[in-house]
This record gives sequence, C-alpha cells and structure tokens, in this order.
Amino acid sequence: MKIKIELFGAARDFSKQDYLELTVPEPTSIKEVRENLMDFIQAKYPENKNYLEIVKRSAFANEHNEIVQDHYQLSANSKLCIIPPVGGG
Amino acid sequence: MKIKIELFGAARDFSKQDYLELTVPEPTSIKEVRENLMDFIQAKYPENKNYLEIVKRSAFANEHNEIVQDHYQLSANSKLCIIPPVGGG
Amino acid sequence: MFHGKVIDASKQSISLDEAKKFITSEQCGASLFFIGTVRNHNNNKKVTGITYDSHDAIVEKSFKEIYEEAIHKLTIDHPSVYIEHAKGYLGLGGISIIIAVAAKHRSQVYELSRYIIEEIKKRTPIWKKEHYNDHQSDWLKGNPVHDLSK
Amino acid sequence: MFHGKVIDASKQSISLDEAKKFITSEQCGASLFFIGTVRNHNNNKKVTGITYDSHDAIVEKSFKEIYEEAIHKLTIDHPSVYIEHAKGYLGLGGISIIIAVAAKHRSQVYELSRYIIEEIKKRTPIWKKEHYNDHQSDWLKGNPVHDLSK
Repeated sequence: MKIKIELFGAARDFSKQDYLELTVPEPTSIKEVRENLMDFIQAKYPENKNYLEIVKRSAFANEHNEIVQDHYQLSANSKLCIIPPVGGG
Repeated sequence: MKIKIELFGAARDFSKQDYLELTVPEPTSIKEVRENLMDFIQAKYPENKNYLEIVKRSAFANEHNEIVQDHYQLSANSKLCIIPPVGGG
Repeated sequence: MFHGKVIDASKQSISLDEAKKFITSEQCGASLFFIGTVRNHNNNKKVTGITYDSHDAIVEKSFKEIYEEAIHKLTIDHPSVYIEHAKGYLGLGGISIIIAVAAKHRSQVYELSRYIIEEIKKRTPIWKKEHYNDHQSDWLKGNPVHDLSK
Repeated sequence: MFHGKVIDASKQSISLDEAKKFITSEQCGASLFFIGTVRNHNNNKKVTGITYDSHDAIVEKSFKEIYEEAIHKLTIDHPSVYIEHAKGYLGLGGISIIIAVAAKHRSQVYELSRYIIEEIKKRTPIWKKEHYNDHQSDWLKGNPVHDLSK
C-alpha cells in the first residue's frame, strides 16, 4: 500500500515536493515506515549520512496531529508527518 | 544648630510641609538626629507608636545622595533626607 | 485567558502591543513579555536571516498543552498567556516569538514565562534554517520530540 | 547600554515601545520586558489607585548601581537595560515600572531582569501609598534600606 509522508524542517531537503510517497507492506507500523524511509534515503542519497541521522532522530505525527510511537499501525492511504528534532523560539 | 530633614514616604505624615527642622547640639551625628527626631515625634504625636517605628527603621541620606550611617557627623545647616523602609515596583 | 497562534511572517508581524492588550487585567500586578529576535551571529557565522518552518496545527496544540500544564504545575493567580511564533522568512531583528504573561505577582510571571519558553524549545514542532552572508544556509540541529532511536 | 529614570505620572507615561526601541539590537536574540501595574486588590482591600513617592536622585543612582552590579555578577553578552519607575498618582492598570533588558541568550535576559527587580524592591527609595474604595489610604510597609535599629 502507499502512504504519504509530509516533510518538515530539515526533512524538506529529502524531496523537491513537500511530501514523499512510500510503498509499504500492509499492515505496517511506524517502525517499518522508518526503516522503509531509511532504505529510500540510502538509495537516493547514498553519500548523505546526515539525512539518515535526521530520520533516526525524527518523530512521526498522524492525521490527528498526534505524535505516534513505533508500534502504531497504519492503514492504506495513511498520511504521516515527519517531525525532525525541533528548535523554535 | 538647626538641621533640615526632607520627608519621604510614610514620613511625609510627620508634617504638613515636606521637611522638618530640628535643633540639635553641635556637633551631632545621625544617631543623635534619630534620637532627637524620636523625641520630637513622641512630643508631637504621643499616641502614634507607628511613627516611632518608622523613624527607628529609617535610613538617612546626605546632600550627596549617599545613605549615611549612625556615626556620620553633621555640620550646621546640614540637610538630610529620611528614607523610610522602601517598596517600589 | 489564553491565545496561541502561528503567524505567517509574509502577511503579518508579531506585535508587542497586541500581546499587551490581550493580557492586561486589573487583577494582575505583573506582566512579562519575552521576545525572541533574529540576531546577526550564530556559531561564529554571520547570519542574514532565518526561515522558520512550522507544523501549524501541532504547534498551536502544543502551545495550549504547555499553557495548561504550566498553570496546573505552578501556582499562578489570574494567569493570562499570549503566545505567537512566526513562520517564514525573517531578517535581522525580526520577532520570531512572543510569550506574554500576566499574573497577580511578579514571581509568578517569571516562573510561568520561563516554563513556557523552555517547553516550546523542547517539543514544539518549529524549525530554523539560518541564512549566512556567504549565501549558504543550514537547518539548525534541534531536540528530538520523542527519541525513538533508543 | 543603560537608561534609568523616574517618570512624573502627571506629565508622562511609561511606554513599552520606547523601551523596546532603546534595547533593540541585532546582536541580541532575546528581550524581556517586566511591567508592574496597579492592581485592584491588595491584602483583601479594594484598591482604587496608588501614589508613588520617590527620592528621584537616589532612585536613578540606584538603578545605575544595580545595573552595574548585575552585569558584573552575571555573565551577560551585549546587555542592554532600560528602567523607568513612575512617581505620583496611578489609577488601576497604570504602569508603575518597566524593566526592559536585551542580551544574546534567553537565560541571560531572565536572570538579568529578575536580579534588577529584586534589588529595586530591596533598596531603591520608592514608596507606595494605596488608596481604597472607602476613601482611606495607607503607606505600604517596606524594606529598611539599612536597618540601623540593630
């Protein structure tokens, strides 16, 4: 199934668009999304260790604007946001 | 000799003017001024313990806007300010 | 009283006066306004401006949560809180954040204001991209919201 | 940068904007504005206003001393401080004091601002006479500047 990940902060550099689409097995969890995303990054930007680090240190939010944990299950057409380490003010 | 004491804060209630004039022996010190002022207050407002308390807890400043201590010596025509306990903000 | 909002810097700017009007109350003896501004140096680089990115919905939700936590944890009489954070590009001196608080006593406004800014730094999804005088730019490192790599 | 002044409330009012203009600098990332206002209750009495008395010369001297002490004791990058205190009558909500500070980092402005207000309360010769809705009024108790009765 496909899921859409909206990009924020440093993760915006992952794409020229403001989201990524990943194809993941159904059902899938945040943990698997993260692994899938890291594979994607490694394939697309093999030289960029920093991007991988960002994915490792990011949280994810669901459509209800809740931060969701590794075990959180996704259904088809789920939308996520990637929340890299924050620092406003 | 005469000295003039400018009144501030709660000590303004000691007089309808904004200062008091006291006759004190020459030379004199802040310690003696305080005692003299307490005698004056006790004579003028025998019922008012609060006024005495204010004098006890007050500091004095000289013409150079310095807080002066008990042993500080005054000359004729010295001007002082009485500085009751403060609380701005 | 609470107000928390993300402000699009291309359309509006953060106003100290608006914040003051919102929090002013005759029950309160103390007000405190924290303002964050874009400064001209960071990590020995000459900064020319910052672009702020924001997940608006989560940002505004987090402002509300932080406010509620703060007044629950701290003892504040008549709290009033106004928080705004800019998104988009700001040049030098531009106001990125305002946290305005009013309460009965001065110790309360200092505690409340500090609590709010520290929590925002820790967990509100806002990101900074600094622009330098050599035309380079960098996303600043931040705090993981939930460190899931552990 | 330092500004410290007593303001005659019958002629002028304390302005947040003026303070902001004074302390603003592109070297500073943080500003903090403390404002004290006349509130409608104190010690279970309904307050209608406060008259502030001041020894202007010593007040302004003490503002300067407190500023110099603060930047000596604390570690503050690019400190900028603006202090004004009203004298005379202020009605409810009137601004009695502003302490505006700017510095490089946020922790610095919180420390600096708090240090200044606490020292002013302790030793700056300003006095408050509260007016109540029963037309009575009272000088508030304060802190002895030097407790010479010991």
